[in-house]
Amino acid sequence: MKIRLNGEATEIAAVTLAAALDELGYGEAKIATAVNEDFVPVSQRESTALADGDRVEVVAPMQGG
Amino acid sequence: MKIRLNGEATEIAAVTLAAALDELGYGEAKIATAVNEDFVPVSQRESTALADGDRVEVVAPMQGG
Amino acid sequence: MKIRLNGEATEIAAVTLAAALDELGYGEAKIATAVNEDFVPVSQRESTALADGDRVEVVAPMQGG
Amino acid sequence: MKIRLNGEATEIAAVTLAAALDELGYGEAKIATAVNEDFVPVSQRESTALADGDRVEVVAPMQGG
Amino acid sequence: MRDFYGVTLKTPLMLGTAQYPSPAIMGEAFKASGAGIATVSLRREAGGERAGQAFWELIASLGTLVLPNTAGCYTVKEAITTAHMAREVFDTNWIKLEVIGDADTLQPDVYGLVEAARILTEEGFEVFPYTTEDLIVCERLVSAGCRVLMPWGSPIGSGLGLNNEYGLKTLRARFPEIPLVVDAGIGAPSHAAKAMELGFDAVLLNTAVAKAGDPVAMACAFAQAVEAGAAAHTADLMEPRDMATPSTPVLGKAFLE
Amino acid sequence: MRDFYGVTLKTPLMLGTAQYPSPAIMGEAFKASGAGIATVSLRREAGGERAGQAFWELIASLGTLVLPNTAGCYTVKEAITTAHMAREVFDTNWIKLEVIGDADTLQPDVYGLVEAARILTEEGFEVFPYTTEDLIVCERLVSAGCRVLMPWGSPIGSGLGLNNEYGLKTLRARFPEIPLVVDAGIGAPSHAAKAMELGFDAVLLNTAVAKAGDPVAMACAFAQAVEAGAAAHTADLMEPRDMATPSTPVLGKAFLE
Amino acid sequence: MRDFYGVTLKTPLMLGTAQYPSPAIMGEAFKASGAGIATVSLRREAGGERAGQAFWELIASLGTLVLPNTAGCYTVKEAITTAHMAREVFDTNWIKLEVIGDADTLQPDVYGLVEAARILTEEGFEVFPYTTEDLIVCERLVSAGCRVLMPWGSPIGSGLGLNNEYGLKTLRARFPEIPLVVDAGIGAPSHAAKAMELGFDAVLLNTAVAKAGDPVAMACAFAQAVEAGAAAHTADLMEPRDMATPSTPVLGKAFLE
Amino acid sequence: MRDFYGVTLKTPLMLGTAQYPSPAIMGEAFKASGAGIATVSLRREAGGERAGQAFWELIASLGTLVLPNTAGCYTVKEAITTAHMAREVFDTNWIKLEVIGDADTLQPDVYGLVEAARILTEEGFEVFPYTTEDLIVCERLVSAGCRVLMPWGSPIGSGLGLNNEYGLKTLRARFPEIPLVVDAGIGAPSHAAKAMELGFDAVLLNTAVAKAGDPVAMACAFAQAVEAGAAAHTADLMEPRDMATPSTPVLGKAFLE
Repeated sequence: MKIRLNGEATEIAAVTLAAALDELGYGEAKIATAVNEDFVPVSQRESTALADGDRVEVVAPMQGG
Repeated sequence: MKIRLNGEATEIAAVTLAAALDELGYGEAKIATAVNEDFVPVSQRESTALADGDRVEVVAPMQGG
Repeated sequence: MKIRLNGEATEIAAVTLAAALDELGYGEAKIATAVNEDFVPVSQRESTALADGDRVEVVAPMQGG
Repeated sequence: MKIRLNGEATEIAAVTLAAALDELGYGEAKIATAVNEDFVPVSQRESTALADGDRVEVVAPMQGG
Repeated sequence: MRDFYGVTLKTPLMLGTAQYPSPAIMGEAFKASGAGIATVSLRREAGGERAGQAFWELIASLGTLVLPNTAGCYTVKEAITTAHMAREVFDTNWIKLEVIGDADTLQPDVYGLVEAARILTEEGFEVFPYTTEDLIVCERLVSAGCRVLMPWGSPIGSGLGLNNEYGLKTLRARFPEIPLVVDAGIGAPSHAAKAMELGFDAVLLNTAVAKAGDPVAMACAFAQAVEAGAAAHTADLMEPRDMATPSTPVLGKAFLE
Repeated sequence: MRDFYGVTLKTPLMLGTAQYPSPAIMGEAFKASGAGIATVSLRREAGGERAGQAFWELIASLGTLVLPNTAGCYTVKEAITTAHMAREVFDTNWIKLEVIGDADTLQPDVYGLVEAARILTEEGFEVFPYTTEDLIVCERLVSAGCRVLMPWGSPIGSGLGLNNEYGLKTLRARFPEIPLVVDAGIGAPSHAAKAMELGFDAVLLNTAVAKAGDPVAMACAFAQAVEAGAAAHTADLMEPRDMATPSTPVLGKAFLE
Repeated sequence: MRDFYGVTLKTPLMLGTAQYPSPAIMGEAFKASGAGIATVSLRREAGGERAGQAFWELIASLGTLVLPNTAGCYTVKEAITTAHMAREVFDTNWIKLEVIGDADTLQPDVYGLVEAARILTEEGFEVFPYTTEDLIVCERLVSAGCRVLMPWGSPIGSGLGLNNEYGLKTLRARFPEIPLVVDAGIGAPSHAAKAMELGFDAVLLNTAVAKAGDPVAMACAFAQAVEAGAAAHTADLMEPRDMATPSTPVLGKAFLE
Repeated sequence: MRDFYGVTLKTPLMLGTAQYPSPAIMGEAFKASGAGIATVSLRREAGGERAGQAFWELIASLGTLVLPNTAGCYTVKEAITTAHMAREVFDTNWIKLEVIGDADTLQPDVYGLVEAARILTEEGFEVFPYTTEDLIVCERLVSAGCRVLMPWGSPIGSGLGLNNEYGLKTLRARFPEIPLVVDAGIGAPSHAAKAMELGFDAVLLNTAVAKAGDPVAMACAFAQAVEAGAAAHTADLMEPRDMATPSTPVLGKAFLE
């Protein structure tokens, strides 16, 4: 299905957030996730189903002031 | 009945705000009124009945910064 | 003879400051004069002889802060 | 004779600055001296004769900013 | 020139009416300074007292516009009820909205202020909000319908002048269309002139005039200072320079040594 | 009121005549501001040029007092000769004495200044010394016979205002009898008002007016500002307070919540 | 000494991690200055990118406490979601709460800030709010559960220092129990020392260090300055005096003229 | 690094020895702060008193360089005689030359100062002149042979800090080779840090340390502050900006609303 990953249209086969992250190559990366502007903790990635058009955000640590 | 006029316990015979103001000697004074913290315009003083314990505020122009 | 008038080498025939000023076209101009860095008042222009190489300054009113 | 020692009238028997300093109990103190407002170095205390009325200053180290 | 809810000020000076040695001196201060706006307030009055009546007649005689305030109100509710009473008594839609957040500094409660400004605007008032120099607060006030902003210079009655010039400059830059008034904290004509040089539209004063040795003369001094500052802003001030330059052209200087 | 060598100023504004867009604008600036003293200078003139003549007629038409300066003089000798030439040309004993110590900052050479002031005073001049705010220097100038002091606010033409307010305050406190003028560095009416609030007797300006977008309007702005500051000083300014106090008496406030 | 949610700081210096010439220089700046708290952020990462991983390992190697921010969030919703993501990634309840109100000045939106602070506190976060110096706003933040306040000195990245010293002093006086940090706007060690002399508990810096010619040396300079200011506050600074007094006792001075 | 008559300072801190609660505390202040130069003076001593002896032994034990002053001298003659007595007693050619012009402000008499500096230099002294920030005066002092300049920040003992920052900046720009020390008026570490940030080479303090609640801690605070300021000057401070810019790159911000 088609989701928006960090603002970019992206085609994925996976139907859960966890599977999508694997498919997209995040593997063990130190990341946090949100779907449709709501935070999804690690513990809920498995149980979070993705639907066509979902907005998925994946963020990682960066410099900050 | 007993009302609180500008914070002071006051005994009045009048049952409307307009009558109370006459009874209390405000006559033609340049004043504005509130009952129980709500503004009561001139036009409604006649029709505003007072009840025992009502809090009546009567204010007039003063210096201000 | 050769004098320096306001810093410029100048040839004059006159032998007094007063005559020199006439010769140089100052006429009735509103000016003040110095010769060799000393002030020469109007009253002494006639009696002030010029010598070859003298430094003559002629100044007039100007804007100032 | 009578001198002024640091502004105070003082009677001394000594006739040189060096002797006066001994007589006055300065001994080995870490001091500098002036007579009649002129500095007198250690080397000249012996040879500095005092006269009646001389103004002798004796100073020592103190706190300063 | 920016107008105050359709009104063009005669002078950039707004003057308070409190704390003068006497009503007569207050009246003189207004007449002498030509201040075009007088701020006033309300207080409890007893039957037969008529103090308000006397004060009102004095104000009416000044021929100025009247700007009632909600001084001393700590809640939205108090401020709104006070505004309604003021509108009736003073017969004007103008209200200098004060929602005080602290009894010592008398500074605005920017939360209650915005809420009260919105409600009063909806009820047809023309709100002059006494605010801080906070840009975001001022944007909220404008969104709430305010067409005038009155940031403080420093705490009321402190006379400290402009505590945060940078903040005031930012407001001027960000609200080119909105009339801006420095309200509170001004202690000297030089403060008032500075505010106007920054491009402000007016200054509101009280303590610095009323508590001066000679309030009438001080009111005039402030009147001149605000006009001086306003004129200077229009006439385009020179840029300060870190390098000194001569006022007198050196060209043609006589050589005399 | 303190007098300047027997002369009482009409206004506390002294204005320079240099750097204006045109002679006409300069004339307007004087007329509009009512400045009572015009500073002028001297420069070399060629035979038949008559530029000085024209300038002089313009100045004469202003009806102000004329204060010639010794701008650009770096030595006592130059300054004295220039003063003598100025006295003859401008027919006045007044001289604004400048002995410059540095070509960049154009600041006074306080050594040459005091020596020249002494000599000129002995020769019958009435000296207006352009000085720093140094108390000791000013005492020397007074001992040398100066009855006016003109400390700088900041470097000539910088527009930085009053760089050392503390020093200026000290001068006012220490010379209660001597007229004090802030000369140089003032860039805005608020600076000028501040100087007068400190108790100064006048302000001398040039660049801030001549280089303004609208010199005539700016001259008026400064005229108002100095009068405002002077009036405020006389009327006794309030003391700034670190604690805020209400402008509106809280007594009798209605209870509405 | 006031603690930050139970943590006592090793030093009063908090340092940002952005804008350094290189990660290595950033690491050096932390090691050399001994800054005890590092602020960090979050950004989008593509699959396989692992940039965040690398940055994280660098931060972990510093041995400092980590304070994640919500930089760039303009709404309560964004800030809260960002806070949750930060808590998971950085494994801390601490959050430097930024709810930005303006893209130019990057100043706090004090409305969204208080709301977000309340929600996050209820959700178990320990909030470090980036706020203005507004006393009323700070009271709301404390009521919302904040036990640390981080008022700005001046706009982020401006280096202007403490634009409203009076406001900062007021906060210190009114919140004796709450740790106060000047966050944003500090440009020089003298600014940081001043903040600490006012009784603040720490200073948070980034641009002034990262953009210095030598960030490592500058970080050390700030570390010394904040300790100097803190020590001076504790050691009780002398009161400035308007009258000069001799450092050297005049008693017993020799008479030599 | 600029040297002081061939001597390179261990630290940019010079400390006075007057006004401490006790000699022991003074000693501690020096040891703790590492101040490398101690200023001292002379006073009349009676026979058998030996107070000077005791003080001298204390100073000797500090292991600092000693800089005798001519405090309290109002004439060239007094200053010179005092300098000679100091050279003999303290066995050094260094002299902190004070020629005081006013008993209240204790400011330098710049006339006597230059004359005394010239004479003492000819007599082999290495002069540290206590001066104002006047550029021309400082040029005269350098011409007189001074290779160190010590302008005041503000009047001795006032703690007002740097009254004329512009003047001090000018000195730094104009004397790139000459060691510059701010002497007098510094009241807080932030003042000292600022002086060093301007590029000064050292700071001389006394009252701010001796009269602090805890002189030893305050001495350390100043020691840190001057090093912080010096390091910051070397590390190249950021330029203040009138426009705010984000510390956190906005690139890649998650979209969460």
